[in-house]
Parts: sequence; C-alpha cells; structure tokens
Amino acid sequence: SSSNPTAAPGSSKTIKIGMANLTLCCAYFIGMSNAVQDEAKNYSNVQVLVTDGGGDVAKLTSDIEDLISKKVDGIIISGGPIESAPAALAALKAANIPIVMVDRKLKGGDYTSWIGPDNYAIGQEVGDFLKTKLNNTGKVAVIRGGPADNSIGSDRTSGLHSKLDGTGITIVTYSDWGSWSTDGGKKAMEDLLAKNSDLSAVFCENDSMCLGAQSAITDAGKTSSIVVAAVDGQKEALKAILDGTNYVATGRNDADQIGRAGLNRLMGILAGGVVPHDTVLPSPLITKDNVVKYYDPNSTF
Amino acid sequence: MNSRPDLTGRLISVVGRRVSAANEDWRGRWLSYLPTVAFLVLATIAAVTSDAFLSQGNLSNLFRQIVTNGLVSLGMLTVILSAGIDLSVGSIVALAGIVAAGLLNILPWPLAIPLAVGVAMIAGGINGTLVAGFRLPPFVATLATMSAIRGFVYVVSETPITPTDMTFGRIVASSVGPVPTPAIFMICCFMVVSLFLSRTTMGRAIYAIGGNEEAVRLSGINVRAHIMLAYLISGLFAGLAGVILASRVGIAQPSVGSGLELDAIAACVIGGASLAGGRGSVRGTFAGVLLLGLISNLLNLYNVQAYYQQIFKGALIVLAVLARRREG
Amino acid sequence: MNSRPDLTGRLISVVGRRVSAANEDWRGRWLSYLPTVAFLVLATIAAVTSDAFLSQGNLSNLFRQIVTNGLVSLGMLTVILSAGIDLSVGSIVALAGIVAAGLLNILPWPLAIPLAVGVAMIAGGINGTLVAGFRLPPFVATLATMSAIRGFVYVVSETPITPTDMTFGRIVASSVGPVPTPAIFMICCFMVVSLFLSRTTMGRAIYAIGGNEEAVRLSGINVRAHIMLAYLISGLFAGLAGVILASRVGIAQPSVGSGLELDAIAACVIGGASLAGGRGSVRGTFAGVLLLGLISNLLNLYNVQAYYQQIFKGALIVLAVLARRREG
Amino acid sequence: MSQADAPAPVPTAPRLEMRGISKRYDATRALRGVDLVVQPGEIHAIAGENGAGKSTLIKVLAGAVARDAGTIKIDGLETELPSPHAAHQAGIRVVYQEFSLVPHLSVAENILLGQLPSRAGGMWIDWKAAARLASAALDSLGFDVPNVRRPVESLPVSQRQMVEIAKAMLERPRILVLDEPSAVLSGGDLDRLFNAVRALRDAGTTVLYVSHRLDEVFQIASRITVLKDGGLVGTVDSASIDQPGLVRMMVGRELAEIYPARSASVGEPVLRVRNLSRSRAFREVNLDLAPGEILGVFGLVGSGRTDVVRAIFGADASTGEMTLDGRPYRPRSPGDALSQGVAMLSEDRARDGLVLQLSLRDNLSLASFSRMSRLGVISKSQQRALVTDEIAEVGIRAPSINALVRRLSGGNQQKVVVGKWLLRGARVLLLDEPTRGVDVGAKADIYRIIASLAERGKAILLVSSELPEILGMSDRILVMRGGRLVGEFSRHEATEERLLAAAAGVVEGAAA
Ligand SMILES: Nc1ncnc2c1ncn2[C@@H]1O[C@H](COP(=O)(O)OP(=O)(O)OP(=O)(O)O)[C@@H](O)[C@H]1O
Ligand SMILES: Nc1ncnc2c1ncn2[C@@H]1O[C@H](COP(=O)(O)OP(=O)(O)OP(=O)(O)O)[C@@H](O)[C@H]1O
Ligand SMILES: [Mg+2]
Ligand SMILES: [Mg+2]
Repeated sequence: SSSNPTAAPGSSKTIKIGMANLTLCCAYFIGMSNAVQDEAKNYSNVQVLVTDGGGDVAKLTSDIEDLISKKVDGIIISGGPIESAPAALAALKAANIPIVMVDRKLKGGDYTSWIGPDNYAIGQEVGDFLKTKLNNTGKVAVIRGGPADNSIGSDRTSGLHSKLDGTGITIVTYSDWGSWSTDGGKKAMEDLLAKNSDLSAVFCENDSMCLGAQSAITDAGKTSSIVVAAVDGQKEALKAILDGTNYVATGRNDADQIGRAGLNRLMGILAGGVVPHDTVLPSPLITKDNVVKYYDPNSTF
Repeated sequence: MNSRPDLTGRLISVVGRRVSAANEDWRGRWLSYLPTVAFLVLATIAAVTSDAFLSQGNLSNLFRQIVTNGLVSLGMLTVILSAGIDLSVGSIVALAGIVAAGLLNILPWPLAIPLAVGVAMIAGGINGTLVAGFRLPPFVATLATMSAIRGFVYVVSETPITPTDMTFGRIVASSVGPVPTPAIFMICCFMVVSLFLSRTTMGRAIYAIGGNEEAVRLSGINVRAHIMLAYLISGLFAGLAGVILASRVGIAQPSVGSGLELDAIAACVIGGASLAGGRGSVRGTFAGVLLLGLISNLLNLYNVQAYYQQIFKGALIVLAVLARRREG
Repeated sequence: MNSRPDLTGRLISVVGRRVSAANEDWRGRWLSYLPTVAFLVLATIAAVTSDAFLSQGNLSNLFRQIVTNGLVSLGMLTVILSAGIDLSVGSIVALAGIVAAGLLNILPWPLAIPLAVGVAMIAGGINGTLVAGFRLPPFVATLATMSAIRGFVYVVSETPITPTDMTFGRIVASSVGPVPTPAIFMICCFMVVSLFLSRTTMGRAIYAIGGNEEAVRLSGINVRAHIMLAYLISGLFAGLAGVILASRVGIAQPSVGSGLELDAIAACVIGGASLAGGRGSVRGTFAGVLLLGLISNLLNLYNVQAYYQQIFKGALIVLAVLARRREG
Repeated sequence: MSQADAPAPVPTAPRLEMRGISKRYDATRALRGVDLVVQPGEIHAIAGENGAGKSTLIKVLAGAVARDAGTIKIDGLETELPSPHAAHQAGIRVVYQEFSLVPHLSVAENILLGQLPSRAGGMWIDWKAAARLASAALDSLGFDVPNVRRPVESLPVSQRQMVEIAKAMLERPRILVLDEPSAVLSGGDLDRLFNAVRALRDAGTTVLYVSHRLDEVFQIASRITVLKDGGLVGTVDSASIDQPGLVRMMVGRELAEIYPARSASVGEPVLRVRNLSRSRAFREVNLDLAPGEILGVFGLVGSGRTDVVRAIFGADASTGEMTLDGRPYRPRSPGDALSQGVAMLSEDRARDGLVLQLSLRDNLSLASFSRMSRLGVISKSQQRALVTDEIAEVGIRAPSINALVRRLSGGNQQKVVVGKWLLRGARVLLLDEPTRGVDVGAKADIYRIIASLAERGKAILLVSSELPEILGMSDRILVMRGGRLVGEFSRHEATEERLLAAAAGVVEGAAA
C-alpha cells in the first residue's frame, strides 16, 4: 500500500509536516490521520505533527497557527464535518505553506491540492442500488448524522434523493440526528420502527449509524424484511456484508487510501512537482459481490 | 386504552410530589403540580393523537433508551448528595465499554463484565482520591479525569471493538414480557440505591455530608471515606451503563458517552437535587430521567424536526420545573 | 532569554496567591505554591527545550487562543459569584456569531456588531428571567436555554455564514506590536470587570448574594435585579466572544462553541471560585484561563499525540490545583 | 482577689488537665499557654470577653482544631485528640457556639448523627427506634420539640439549640462542653437544661460551661476559669467571688451599672400595628411604638416574637393593618420597609445576618451602600472611614477591616450584625435578640448606644429572651405566648416573676 518514496528536497534535513485534524473523535478520521503517519514512515526524513481540534474550528485555527509557528514545511488538513476555516487558510497562505486537504474541501480560502470523495456521487450509487434491490417500490428510512452545516452528510442524502424521488419508493427521514455513532443510529432506528411498520430499507449517512440501525432491526426481528445500506466502508460493515446479513451495501469512502494519497500528494508538492488541484477518489459501491476484495480484518477502520 | 396514560401520569407525578415538598404556601403547592399536569396533558394528547405512542414497541423503546441515563444518574445523584459532581461519567462509560468488549474476546462474559465494571470503579476511585484525599474541588478533579480517562480509552483502542461473544449482548437485548431486561435491571438498581440512601448509615452519612460536612466531621464520622464511597458508586453505575450500552449496540466505541454528564446532572436537578449537596431523592431522579426520556420520545413521535426539537426540549424542561424554587 | 519565563511565571503565580489565601496552615501554604512551581518549571523547560515556545509567533498565538475562553469566563465568573451557573454560553457564542455575520451583509460593522451583542444579551436576559424571576435552578434553566438557543441558531441559519464585510475581521486579526488586538480587548475587559466586582455596589451585592442570599435580601437589596444583572453580563461577554470568534475564523457556524461552558467553569474554579457562590476572583480566573491555554499550547509544542494530550491535560489540571482545598 | 488554685488535693487524677495550650491563627494568638484543670463531677465555667479564646480552647479539646503546643490528660492519661473522631471516642461531647447541624435532615437524624440505631446486623437503620430515641432524648431534657421528623432548617433557633444539646447529651458523656447554650434559651428551658446538667454531674460527668450571662455562671458552676486575650487570668471558686469581681477579672477594670439611666419622653406612636396575623405563626397582634420609646417584647421560645418582627419588616407575608406616621404601611419586601425607615436585626446571625465568607468591610456596608457610593461606585475612603468608626463604636475585635467574618469569634460576629444596622440607621429599629453571645463589656456599650438612639427619637422594638436585658432596657414590655400578645407591663410594674408567669401562661400574670 505504499508508494515509491520520492526523493525529498534536501533529504539531509528533516521535513516537518502538520496533520491538522478538526476532530479525532471517530474511527474514520482516526484512520485517515493514522494513514498519513504510517505513509510518512516510507520517507526517512519526514516528521508528522498531529493535532486534534476536538471538533472546534477555533481550536483547529489555533492548532494551525501553532503548526505555523513550529515552521512546518507543509500541512494536511482533515476538516471533518465543517464547511470552511478561512482564517486558518489565510494564515497558511500568508506563511506560504502548501496545503493539502484530505476528505473535506474547505471553502473560503486557497489551497494547493485536494483529495477526497464525491459524496453526492456516493449517495447516487447507493440510491441506484436500492432502487434495483427494492424493485422501485417500498419505504426507505433515512438516518442523518448531524446538523446541515455539514455538507458531507447532506450531499450523500441528496444523492440518494436524486435517484429515489419520483420513483415508486417513498422516503421517511428521521426527525432527529443519529450523531454519526452506533448508539445514535440504534436509538434512531428504534424510534423509526415504533412508528413505521412497513419499512423495506434504511439508508444512513455513515456506516457507524447503520451498524446500530441493523442491531435495532435484529432486536425487532425484522432482518428478513428490512435491508440497510450506508457509506464509508467501515470494517464492521464490510464484515456484515461479507456474512450475507441484511447489510447489503456501502459506498466505499476509504479513509486509509485518502490519507496515504494526501501525504504522497504533499510530498510531491514539496519536491516541486506539478500536481492536480482537485482529485476525486473513486468510491466504488461495495456489495456482497465484491466485498472480499475490500475486507481486511486487520485494518484500523 | 385508558389505563396506559395513567401509568405514565403516575410515574410523572412523582416529580410533582417531590416538588411540592419544597414549597410551603398554597400557591407554591399549586404551581408545583404544573409539571405533572403539563405532562399528563402531554402524555394524554400523545396517546390520543399518536397511535404509536402507546404501542408496546414505543413504550419498550422509551424504557430501553433511558437505561444509560438512568444508571449514570443514580451514581451522579449519590455524588451530588455529597456536595460533589462527577463530570467524568461519560468517559467512564466509554472506558467500561471498551474494556468489556476487549475482555469478551478473551474471557467468558461472567468474568469479563465484572472486570470491566471493576475498571470503571477504579476510575471512580481515582476521582474519590482526588476529591476526598487531595481535597480538589470536585468540578476540577472530575473535569481533569474526564479528559484523562477519555484519552486513556483512545490509547487502549482508538477504533471500535466488536465483541465476539454475544451472550451478554443477547441478555441485554432480551425482554421479560414487554419490559426490556436492562430496564428491569435499572429499576432494581433504583430500588437498591433508594434503600441504600434512606436506610443505611452510609447512605445517611452521604446525605449529611452534603448538608454540612463540618457538622458530620464533628460528629466523629469519617467524611473522606464516605466521599470516596460516593465516587466509587458513581464509577460503578457508569461502568454498568457502559457495558450495557456497548452490548446494546453490539460494538464498543471509544467516543461514546460525551455529554452524558449534563443529562445525568439534569435528571438529578429536575428531580429536586441541589448542586449544593444534601438535597435530592432517588424517586425524583427517576422522574427526571423519565421526563427527559419522554420529552425526546414525544418529539420524535411527532416528527418534530431536529432544530425545533432542541427548542422544544428546552421549553419543556423549563415548563417541567417551572414551579421549582431556585436552590443555588 | 531569561526575562520571558519570569513573565509567564508571574502571571501564573497569581494562582498560587489565590490559592494560599484559602489555606490556613503552613503545610497548606507550602503546597499552594506547587502549581506555581510546577508551571514555572514547565514554562522554563519549555523555554529552554523548545525554540518555538518563546517565539513571538507562539506567544501571540497563546494570547489569541485564550480570548474566547477569557471573555466567556468573565461572564461565567459573575454568574458563579451569584451562586449561579450558565451552561448556555456556548450557544450564545454561536448565536452572536451567526447574527453578526448575517447583519454584516446588510449593515456596516459598527451597527452590526453591537446589535449582535445586544441579541446575546437578550439571551442572557432570558436566563436571568428564568433564574431570578421564575426561580428555576440555574443549572436546569441554562441547560434548557443551551438547548433552545442552539436550536434557534440552526433555525436562523443551518449553514455557515461568511460575512462579506471583512473590516471587523481585519481589526480582530490585527495586532498592536506583538500583542493581538483581541487579547488587548480581553485584558481591558478583565480590568473593567475587576473594578466592577470590587468597587461598585452592584458588584459587591453580587458577591454577597452568592454568599448568603437571605442576608442580602434582609439588608434591603433587590436580589432578583442583581441576579438578572449577572446573567446579562454573562450574555454580554458570550456575545463579545461570539462575534470575535466568528471574525477570527472568518466564518460564523451554527455549531460553534459547544463545550465552551465546561472550559469557562474550569477556568473560574481553577482560579479559586466556588460553585456554591460568593467566592472567586477576576485575577484567579485570569490565571485559570492562562493556565488552560498554556497547557494546551505546551502540549501542542511538544507534539504530544492527541490522546496523550488529553491524559496530560487532565494530569496537569490536577497538578495545578493540587493544593486547593475542596470547596463544594 | 483569691487566685485560688485547685481546692483540696483530690485522691484521683483530674478528669481533664490541659496544660500550656497555645494556638495561633496567622497573626492572631488565640491561646497562649492556657491551663485548665477540671475534676470529675464538676461543673466548670469558662468566662472571658469576646475573642478571649474560649471557643478555641473548646475546639482544641474537641479535636476540631490542632493546637500548636500543650498537653491534654484525661483521667491522668496523656491523650493526643488529633481529630473529632478521637475526641468522640474519648467520651467528649460538645455543643458548639455556632450550630453544627445538617439543615435538610430531620431532628431525629441530627440528634443521632453517627450513631443511628440499626437492625439486621447493623446494616439497616431502624427509623422507628431513631424517632423514639430522639424524642426520649429531648423529653428527658424537658425540651418541647414536637416533631422529630421535621427538618431542622424549619425550626426556630431556640429549638435548634435544643437539638444541639440533646445530641451532645444523648449518651452520658465523660466530658460535656456547652459553648453559649443559653444565648437563645429562656426561662423554663434554661431551668430544664440546668437540671439536666446537674443530673449528669451527679452521675459523674464533667461539664465545661461557657456563657456571657454571669448570673447563670454563678448559678451552675462551682469553679470559674477566666481567659483574657488568649491568656489565662486565673481559676476561682465561684463561692469566693462575686459578679463585679468576676467582671473585673474578665474586663480588667471596674464596670458600673451596665444598663444606662433613661428618661423616657415618649411622643405619639410612629408605628401602629393592628390585627397583624400570619397563619400558623401569630394572631391579631396589636401594638404601638413611639419615637424615643424602647418597647420590650418578652416570651418563651417559640412564642412567635421573631415572626412578628419579620412581618413588620416585610420579610414574611402577613395580614392586618399597619401605619407609619399615620400613613398606611404595607412593606412588600425588606427593601421597601428600609426605604420607609424601618430596619430589622435578625436573631440568627449566620442564617439571616452575615455573609460569612466576606470581609468585615463588606458585611458592615451591606445595608448602607448609599452612604458610601456615588453613581454606584463605592468610595473606598468613605467606606473605610464609616466602617472603622462603626467597628470602634460597637467594639469589634478584628485584625483588620478586611478580615473575613467567618474568622471572628461568635460575639464579635454578633457585633458586626449590630454595627451593620447602626451604620444603616432607621427611624424604627426592630432588634431581635441583639446581644446574643456578646460579652458584658460590649453589652453595656450596645445598651448605651440603643439608649442614645431612643434619646434621639428613634423608635425601638427590643425582642429578647434575657429577662434582665428586657427589664433593664424597656420603657414598656409586651409578653407573647403561643402567637398572641398576652400581657403588657410598664417599666415599674414589671418584675422577673410577673413576666415569666405571663409568658408561661400562669394565671396571675395575665394582664391583657
Ligand atoms: N478560623 C479562624 N481564623 C482566624 N482567626 C480565628 C479563627 N477562629 C478564631 N479566631 C480568632 O481567635 C480569637 C479567639 O476566638 P474564640 O472564638 O476562641 O473567642 P471566644 O472567647 O469564644 O469569643 P466569643 O465570646 O465571642 O465567642 C479571636 O480573635 C478570633 O478572631
Ligand atoms: N411547638 C412548636 N411547634 C411547631 N412549630 C413551632 C413550635 N414552636 C415554635 N415553632 C415555630 O417557630 C415559630 C415561632 O417562633 P419564633 O421564632 O417566632 O418565636 P420566638 O418567640 O422568637 O422564639 P425564639 O426564641 O425561638 O426565636 C413558628 O413559626 C413555628 O414555625
Ligand atoms: Mg466563642
Ligand atoms: Mg426569636
């Protein structure tokens, strides 16, 4: 999974790279941050400084300022669920430090390069899959992660809607948030089941929530009538797909791949290479047909 | 169909009773029934307008969903009674979950679960040592451990752990008739703690310490040992909540439980506890837990959109304790 | 190179002084210097081992970073002194930010910013009304508004707002010499509040209410009006923090500021405030804010990994207040 | 003056022998080498001015305060007493000057704190037995605290004092210490306390008794130890000294008549109260109060005096009519009453009077901000001047005006409350037990100040449980019983016997 180490500039000198995370709350972001650090081990002279903003943009901005004052040569930003951090980007620009964004493309500022998924397209893929699976009929419940100032989730749900609206399938959206977590997803599903006896599928904005939803469906004894599908490609979800449960699909959003690509992209920039501004990583839909290819019981995420 | 709202009403009226005790004059007493009345009305409307509310599925969901907050609140109440506070409960919930899930992969559950709860009690013991031994303000001590324990949980495992042995998970998922097993367990815990606090010398000492620590010290009682005990109990219940939560969702997440402390404190205070210590009751706390659960259940049943839910939740909390006097 | 750690040391030693006041015996007094000593040592080591620590960039970062918590803590202190608590500050920070950013797109900043702060004070007024008027326990009242205001912010704008007029943003980003303008503003606020609390009848009344509300009432002072004032002040500073924060990151987000309340309370309590009211100081709170900022700054400078940072942060908080007595 | 040492040599060791006890708080030397020797079965009084160190000495004995130097022997055995627990084990029980009760808990639980009766192998508390034991403890003292299940916070001070005493006497202690137990007890309750104390003595308990009411000291104690400024003045047989002699030992100078001579020139009533009632507290109270008058109100504990003055001050709601200067007077709050010139000093200083963790300066200023501020900003110099004068006027002993009130001795705390209201000033002053725990010298000063206020045309309502004080100060005396006014006496008619009879409801005294 490692790429060929590029000869880093002035390889006698240590290269300091900042890995600024908005949050290290959850497996997905942790996996991405770890992938960056792991990939950096392929270079002999790279030191990665990792920060955790604890979900707070102001802290992220501060962290980035700290990294600037530590004179990092380049920075990778994992913006988590936020939309933009203009001041941080401006400060980096002023300090003339190259920025690679991974996963989240922050608005309102300049960056050198971005590598990440197209969440809308992932939503569409899942939508197509469900449409076929359900034969154009039935009721799909949607469990959303959090408030709409996070466009990752919104994009996935919009993608789904774009494929299902106007078909024979109706959509019910859970009124509260699933909080991106397994316990949140389980509570949401329990509430949905109490009100809707006729669900045929559930879509969650991430795998963590759908693992909870799946467990609630199992508790309710409805595994045979309700299928679940989500996004991310979390290990536990892949295992469920592999085992042939009612977990039928997930749109792959590989934190590990994104993290590694991000580090290599930054190294390329530091080496003076010309790199694409935006790179969309393909996010194949994983179903029981192709899951063997992606399931790795030892992966972090 | 008419008997169900009565049950809910009776459960909620516990709040009313607690509240009324605090008031002296007639007007106060009348006002103190406001939350009860408001929620009776609310529950009745819910029962009439939403078929789903009285469905067995929904009521057993309600009970299933309050278990975590219920258990955590019990420990929190004990600490609050001693004039303390425990902000670290959320981190301890995560700790117990991760440890339990990890151990379940190498030990049978009757060993793994108690061990995980034991680890949670060690965390409680650290809080107790800081507060009773080093005399740190409880807010600061448990804020520090909230951070440190959370960090430790991530060091133990930064990714979720799925236990392979699901026996315990099945127990947690089971029901006795319509009532989920964990809810029965929780209710037993409430009864035990109620007896502990009202009928044992240790329980009374914890109450008394919260009321006037110096007086208790001058009466020759070992104040530190009892404060320590309160934090151990808080650790115990956070630990139980943690293993049950992890088993309930079938996966232990290191990030779980943040923000739980506020809900638990809210349940205690809504139920009449004073953060200054010495005042509060198990019954009241139960009513507080139920009320918070009911609010969120109703808002979801009515399909109130998330943002408005938050607004309503705030308004309903205010309504529910409107008659309560400020206690500092 | 030697003069710098002295400055930091002096600033931190404020904690030590506060702490020593609370202790009566010699042993207590000696212990009370532990945090000061610990942090002098820490700051010195930092200065020696990390070039970055004393760099102007880092020190001005440190100051820039404590502004939000500093301002919020000032309001929190006022409320805590009155034996209250304000959990809604984080939501008010978001409210003020969103309102300011929205207004900046239609009004010039000298109008938009005060209006946004005014809206924050209205939110503070609601807290005051619930606590002073309806006599709700402050914890419950502000927990309810924390939820309701957050929901309201999302209703106002569920997506972040980027203000078009960046004049105010430039002011916030500017520095006077090496010191960021917002930090200067914050320090002025500390001085004003310090004078307010120590030299005005209203300030003294707030202290006294926290110590013994009944004695103050029987002294003929309008207790409710003063409690209301405390919550208004908290709203004011949360509002100021909100507009400055939004301008600092260049965008107003409805989700910003959650968890701020715990940091602010921590700063007050580390600085010697008692949640039971009546005890606490502006100087101590400043030291608390600085301490928390320094801890996170140092941990970042040393590149301590995120999880270990949380563990260290907890340990350092404990160390810093080790000698402080438990105050309930 | 006979510096009589211990009387005839006793065969056994003294019950308690404290030698060279010293204690300092920062700059204050609270005790300097104090000796105290007490025999078994002796009632021994400790006397001295406010701040002399009496309570500190007691706290050292109780293990509540660590001494800096000195030895303690009990029954001849040297004892460390490092903690209250150790003192408890040694059979020492203390009634503290400042209450040490848990407010939210019931009377029974407070009395039995730390020794609640239990069943089933010591695990479960037997609440029935607890209530029985607590009632029995109160009954055996003859105290009337009707419902032992009520929380103590709902009791008046006097009953809280009874609870404290019952708690200390629960089991027959080896050494019983009473620090100002009588300050809020009156008449019959005091007699009952004395009887109980004597019975304990006869059964072998050693009793230490602290009081500023010197007549009591002579009534009950066989020997008296006098402290001054933390040092020992001496120990005397109470039979070998008289009251002026004791005062000389305490104060260091002669003290003439402590009640000032008064020439009452009473005008038209300023305050009229008609049919004032408050449910479950008092009914149909009528009274007139004139400028220049000191109107005493006497009654037994719980007779409702405190409730009446609180109602007049607007601290509690009530029904009935009141007029002030002929105009209707309906205070909505204490602030309202104050703005019309009515002030009240409340009996419970810790609960209603002081902000303990604030300074002397803040506490004295609290009711008088308008006199020391402009546009809400306090003038430090003005404040200092006013506060310093007041400290001198009522004779507060404190290291500085910034000293925390919490750290003052009980009597000095009381003087702070008095000073706070004197600084505020008012046309009508309602004084509820103003000299509780204040020493003789300071009492004389306070009486002089009250008299001069009356002289200057203030109207003063003086509630007191101390008969000599009522008799010595009042122009007219009202007696309350069971929430009603049951008697009125002019200064000349009033005698101790008649007031007590009226207060207790014995037929002879009822003159209303
Ligand atoms: N905790 C404390 N901190 C500082 N000084 C104290 C403390 N407690 C008592 N003092 C001081 O010690 C001295 C003796 O006080 P103590 O309470 O023993 O007097 P006392 O004889 O009991 O007076 P009173 O008759 O007023 O009750 C006083 O000057 C008092 O201010
Ligand atoms: N025997 C009793 N039973 C119940 N409550 C009582 C009793 N005695 C007193 N009280 C309470 O005390 C109050 C009356 O006491 P209050 O303090 O006004 O009387 P007081 O004459 O000032 O006596 P004290 O010397 O105790 O202050 C009533 O409001 C009542 O609640
Ligand atoms: Mg004393
Ligand atoms: Mg009275």
